[in-house]
Amino acid sequence: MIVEGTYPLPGTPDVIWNLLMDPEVLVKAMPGTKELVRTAPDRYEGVMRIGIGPITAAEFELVILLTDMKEPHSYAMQIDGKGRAGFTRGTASVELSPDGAGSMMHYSADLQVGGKIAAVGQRLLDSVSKLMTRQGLEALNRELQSRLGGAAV
Amino acid sequence: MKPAPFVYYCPASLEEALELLAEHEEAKPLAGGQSLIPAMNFRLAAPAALVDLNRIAALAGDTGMENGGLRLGAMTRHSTLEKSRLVAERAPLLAETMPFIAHPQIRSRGTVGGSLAHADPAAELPAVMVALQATLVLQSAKAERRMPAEQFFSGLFATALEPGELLTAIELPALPARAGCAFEELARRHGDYALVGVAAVLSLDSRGRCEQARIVLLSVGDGPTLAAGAAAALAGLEPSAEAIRGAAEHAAATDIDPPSDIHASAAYRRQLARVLTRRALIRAAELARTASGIAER
Amino acid sequence: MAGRYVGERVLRLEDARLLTGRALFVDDLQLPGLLHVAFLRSDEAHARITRIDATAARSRPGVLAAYTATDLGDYWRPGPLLVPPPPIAGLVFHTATQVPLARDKVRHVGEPLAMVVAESRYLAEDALEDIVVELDPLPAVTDLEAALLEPASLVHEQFGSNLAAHVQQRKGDYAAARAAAHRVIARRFHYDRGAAAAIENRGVVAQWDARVEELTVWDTTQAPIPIRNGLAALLGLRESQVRVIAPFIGGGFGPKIMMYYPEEVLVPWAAMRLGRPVKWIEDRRENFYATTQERAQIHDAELAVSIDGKILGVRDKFLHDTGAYDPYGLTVPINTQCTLLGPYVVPHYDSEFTAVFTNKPIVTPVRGAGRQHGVFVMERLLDFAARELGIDRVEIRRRNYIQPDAFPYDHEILFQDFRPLVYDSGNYPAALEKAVELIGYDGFVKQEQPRLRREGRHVGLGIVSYIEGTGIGPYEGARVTVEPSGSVRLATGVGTQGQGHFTTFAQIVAEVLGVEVGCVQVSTGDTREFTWGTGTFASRGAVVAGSACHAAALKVREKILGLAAPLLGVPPAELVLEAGSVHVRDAPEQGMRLGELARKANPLRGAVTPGTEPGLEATAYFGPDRGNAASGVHAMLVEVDAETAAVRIKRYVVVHDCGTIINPMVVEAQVQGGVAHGIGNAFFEQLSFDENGQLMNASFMDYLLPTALDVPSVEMAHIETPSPLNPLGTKGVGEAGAIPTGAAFAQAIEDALAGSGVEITEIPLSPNRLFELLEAARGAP
Amino acid sequence: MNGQHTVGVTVNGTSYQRSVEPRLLLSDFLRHELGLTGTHVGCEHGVCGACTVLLDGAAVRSCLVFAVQTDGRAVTTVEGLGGEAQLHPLQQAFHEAHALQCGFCTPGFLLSLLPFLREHPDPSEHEIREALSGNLCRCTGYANIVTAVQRFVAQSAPQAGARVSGAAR
Repeated sequence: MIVEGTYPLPGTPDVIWNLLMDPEVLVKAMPGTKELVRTAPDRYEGVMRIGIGPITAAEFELVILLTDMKEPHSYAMQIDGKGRAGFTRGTASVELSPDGAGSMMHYSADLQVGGKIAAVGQRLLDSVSKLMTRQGLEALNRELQSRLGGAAV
Repeated sequence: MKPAPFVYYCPASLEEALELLAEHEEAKPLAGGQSLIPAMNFRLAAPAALVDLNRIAALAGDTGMENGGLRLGAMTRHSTLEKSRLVAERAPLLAETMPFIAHPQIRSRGTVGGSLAHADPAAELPAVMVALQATLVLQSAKAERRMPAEQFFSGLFATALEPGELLTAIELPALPARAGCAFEELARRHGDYALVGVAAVLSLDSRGRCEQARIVLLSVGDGPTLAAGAAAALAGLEPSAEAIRGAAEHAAATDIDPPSDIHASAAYRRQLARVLTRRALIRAAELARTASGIAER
Repeated sequence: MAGRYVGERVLRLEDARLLTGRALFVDDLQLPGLLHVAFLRSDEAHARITRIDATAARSRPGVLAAYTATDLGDYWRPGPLLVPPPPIAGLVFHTATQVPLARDKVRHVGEPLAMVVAESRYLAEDALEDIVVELDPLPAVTDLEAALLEPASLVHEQFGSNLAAHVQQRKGDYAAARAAAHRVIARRFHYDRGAAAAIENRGVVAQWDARVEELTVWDTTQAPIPIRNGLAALLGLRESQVRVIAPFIGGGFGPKIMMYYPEEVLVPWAAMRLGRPVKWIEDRRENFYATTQERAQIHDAELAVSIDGKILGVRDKFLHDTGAYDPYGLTVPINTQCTLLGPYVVPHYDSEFTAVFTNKPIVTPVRGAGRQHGVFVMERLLDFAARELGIDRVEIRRRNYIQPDAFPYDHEILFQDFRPLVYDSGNYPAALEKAVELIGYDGFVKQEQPRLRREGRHVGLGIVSYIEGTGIGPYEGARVTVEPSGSVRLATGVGTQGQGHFTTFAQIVAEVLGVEVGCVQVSTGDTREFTWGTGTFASRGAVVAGSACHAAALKVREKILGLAAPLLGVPPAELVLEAGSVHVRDAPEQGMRLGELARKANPLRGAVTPGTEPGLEATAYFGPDRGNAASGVHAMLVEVDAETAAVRIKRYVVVHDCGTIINPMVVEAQVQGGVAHGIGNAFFEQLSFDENGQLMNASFMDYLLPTALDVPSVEMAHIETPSPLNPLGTKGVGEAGAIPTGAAFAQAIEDALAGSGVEITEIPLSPNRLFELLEAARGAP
Repeated sequence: MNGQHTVGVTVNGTSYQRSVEPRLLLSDFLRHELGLTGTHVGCEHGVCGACTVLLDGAAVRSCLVFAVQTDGRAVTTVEGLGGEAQLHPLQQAFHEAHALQCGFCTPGFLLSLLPFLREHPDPSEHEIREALSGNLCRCTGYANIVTAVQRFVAQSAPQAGARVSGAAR
């Protein structure tokens, strides 16, 4: 499952870069993630609970590894979520390019979904991934807005 | 495939049910259970508690309203609506749609309120309620609110319902004069989830031109999708084959952003939207014309 | 002879128990102290097991045990190779069989990791959530071509590749035939199958009685006797200590013949260890992973034809997905290889296949067992040849049939029973002409279709023929006993899954003994009742077990005549068996009830002539020299809505030849049910695996079985060309309906969309796929 | 153990009193608690129809109802239709039309058809097939089940008039 697109964010790349590294901010980009702890400079762990319609018991132990960091332009993520209802796994990449006073983020993710959610919820995976991406980006944008106190872009 | 344990409450009145839901925010309401229980058997859903609404007589039943409309209790079974003469007279679109919903054994338990609160993007009733401009009555222990169906659905399996709040009734306005309705759906097998479905309500002015067109598609996005472009394309025009073809083109090309799954690609869903919208509008237009005594164009 | 039964529409004796819900199915068993089982299964298709810990599960109230591979000790071992590869020159075969619980590595989604035994299935499933598992994922092997050419990983490292087997069978000299051909039609075909999806999932119940040291196992198996033998060996018991019962089974369709499933090995073991009866019932989601299934083959095939459409030769290279293990050998691909030849004269044939290990569930026969793939390739090649040569599609088949006087006909290659593929009998042209007449071929092609096309409607016709190898050995047995009450007891080893054996076997015995069919009481599938035999599969029940029943009944008949002659004072030749008694021909009053004779045959006093056996009982076995060949033609009319790509079947015709028919009502129902299964496989069902080996539709919401609105009532006609290979002349019919449906669908839809440029070389189809093919043919972007 | 609930339910005219966990499915309650194993389980997610029983006269999936929900109600299972000595006319029609093979799905078909035939005393073939489409069968291909229903309708046609008047429940 491929998800990609671009999204404008407030603040220049070098300002946003550090904020994106902050687990408090990153957690906003992952809807349903209860808490995210940075256990190493490039490693985060947390718990994500997906609650969409009938699916209320999909809880995942999340591990995120950051790789090939090119500050402040781009970095990649390895995402690994395991739970009773199945698993999600894959890679994501983030590129920041200056865009006026703010930045344009190009994001792309190639995620595999497996186990019960894939076997029974397949009909909804496309819609769920679109929804979570949209919710994640909007939440991230709001968080950055409030952090930067900047004018709404 | 056995469900996880849960605490079971079975209130006899709506008030008792609302108190329980306010008190236990982990509790989920149990209406017909025809979507919730499969998810629990798969253990994709494991609510800690269920508040069973099936013993609250006040929530069930369909009654005529003075304004010629129809009031449906949220716990009214699909099978009741399917056989109701009142529904056939006052909400023919609803009557026409019921046989498309799953199978008789599901319809004898499934409820209209449960289907709307569940808000599955491929479900028929959300689209029908938006097409008929229904008003939904929501109640919590503290207050009651009313809202148009269009506002009730807020995204994928998401509705305006707040924690501790229940959908208790659905009020359908009387159909405008010179109106015609039609429902079309394509599913792999009779009773399966629709690949695409269309609920259309068309009303004409005295000169046989389209006064209002409500065209709502299902299974083409996060929830019931009002095809505004298609409706606008028909406004003020006689619903001729050409006008309808244009409206259907709008519905398929601009009004929807359909998902893909193993049964239908986005491209195939657009094609179905185009064809089914046209077929629904043709039938709705015919019925509207006969309703207003205009000869077939 | 009074009361002829063979060939009659006798209503089924087993119906009353089934209709009232009294019939016992495995999950209906209630035993005191019964424990219940749930399995923890892998979510990953290919991964190393880095950690598995069931300690927490064991401490949950109501849980009695939680086993992982290490808890099995030396009881843990890979299962036996059930079907060794046939003796074909140059054959390569890598044996890799399933294990009770995965150890070190998981190789397909759903492979069992741990087994929990608890007071209820609910508690057992709760405890699965306590088990800690860490899997280190490996790249999944799912694409057949990539698995061989550039494998991202190996399903079984020890073989150094993902090749499971390579087999080549040749007849004549294809290269020469190709050189001499007027035209060579070459295509790539992709044929996929699906799950058997019997409405009853699998189940095993086991009870160890320590006092008498006997193990009783109830199992949804199609072969109770080999299950008994295997379990006795595995558990270190004598075969006489193990009793396996296949009670009423809710449909088999192939996968319930596979053995030894992990659950079949573990449930009896757990029952013996815990000293309490143990029950495991597979749920529907498990059935999509834990029960074997059939899947895709990719064929690159060529047909060399003369200018008048005669087949000069066929070359076929195909890949076969065998899944994570291959305990069932090469039955499916060999069936494909042989059945492709169909009812046609193919002077030169070169068929080569490679079976490939993938990280998907195990593939073993499902109704049709690989025959579908072969029939599809040949019938499609003939359709393309007919179009390119401008020959009518019925005519090109007519010209290539093996003629009725050419039997036995040797195709000079080996069949799945390791015997040469030799057709025993058949009348292929007769079946074709009958189908042409029933479907109204000429009128449709010449008048009706042109008229419909002018009205803008897309109606198409498909007509295809097929062979079904049935009735293979090794053998079956039966014991017939006339009891003093006059009722007749018949016991045989095969299990039954709804094929009407209780009635058809009773018809055979009742006719030989001249008794009412209703008083023949049949027992099947209970190793204590009958201890020798193989099982019900490959459409062999009626042929092999039926013939054994017939042989045993004839022996009892001889005993009756031998005993009654001196008592009635006439030579045996003047006696007849009629209406439950033996009497002098044309003198019913000069006779004796069979029950009374049975009593006399077991005297309490006096002496018997030395060497006479007591009672009116005999046992007999039947093992055919080789399988026989049923055949037939399917024809169908479909209408395609070109806008929505929805397809509706207007008519379906089957002309079938399964030799002597024991009960036409049962045969017709088998064909109707087979066609429904074929329609499901051709247009509704598909196991949708993604590239990571995840099954995306493991439920009946998205794995679509056809319903009463999707399956037309089949119009049927029978041709009876008796088989010389058994005394009854019968052939099998269980799978016939499901075999050519895909080929008929493809031809009919292509015919309906003639002019659109759509060419169909794949099954299954669906409206979505048809839409894509239509768009591609229109040159859409 | 979480709260047990008492269930007082009448099944095939006999009243039972049991204490059950709320999560116990009605299908499991009938089969393993009451030993009425004629109701079969094929999928437990409401599609195959093998588990269909009548709840207050309406056909329902017993795998999609909790046993606690049937307290004070009436359930009819296949065991309530007729004994082997005296089959229900619909069972007899199934027998005569060879409308079953393995028989696993048959109870679900019988219970689904009873309310349908009460409300449709003279159904067309399409109406019959639509009524049957909520039950899956892998053996028969449905043709003989349609014939069985038509045979039942024909045989009960004389009383159909009487049946209709009495059917307005």
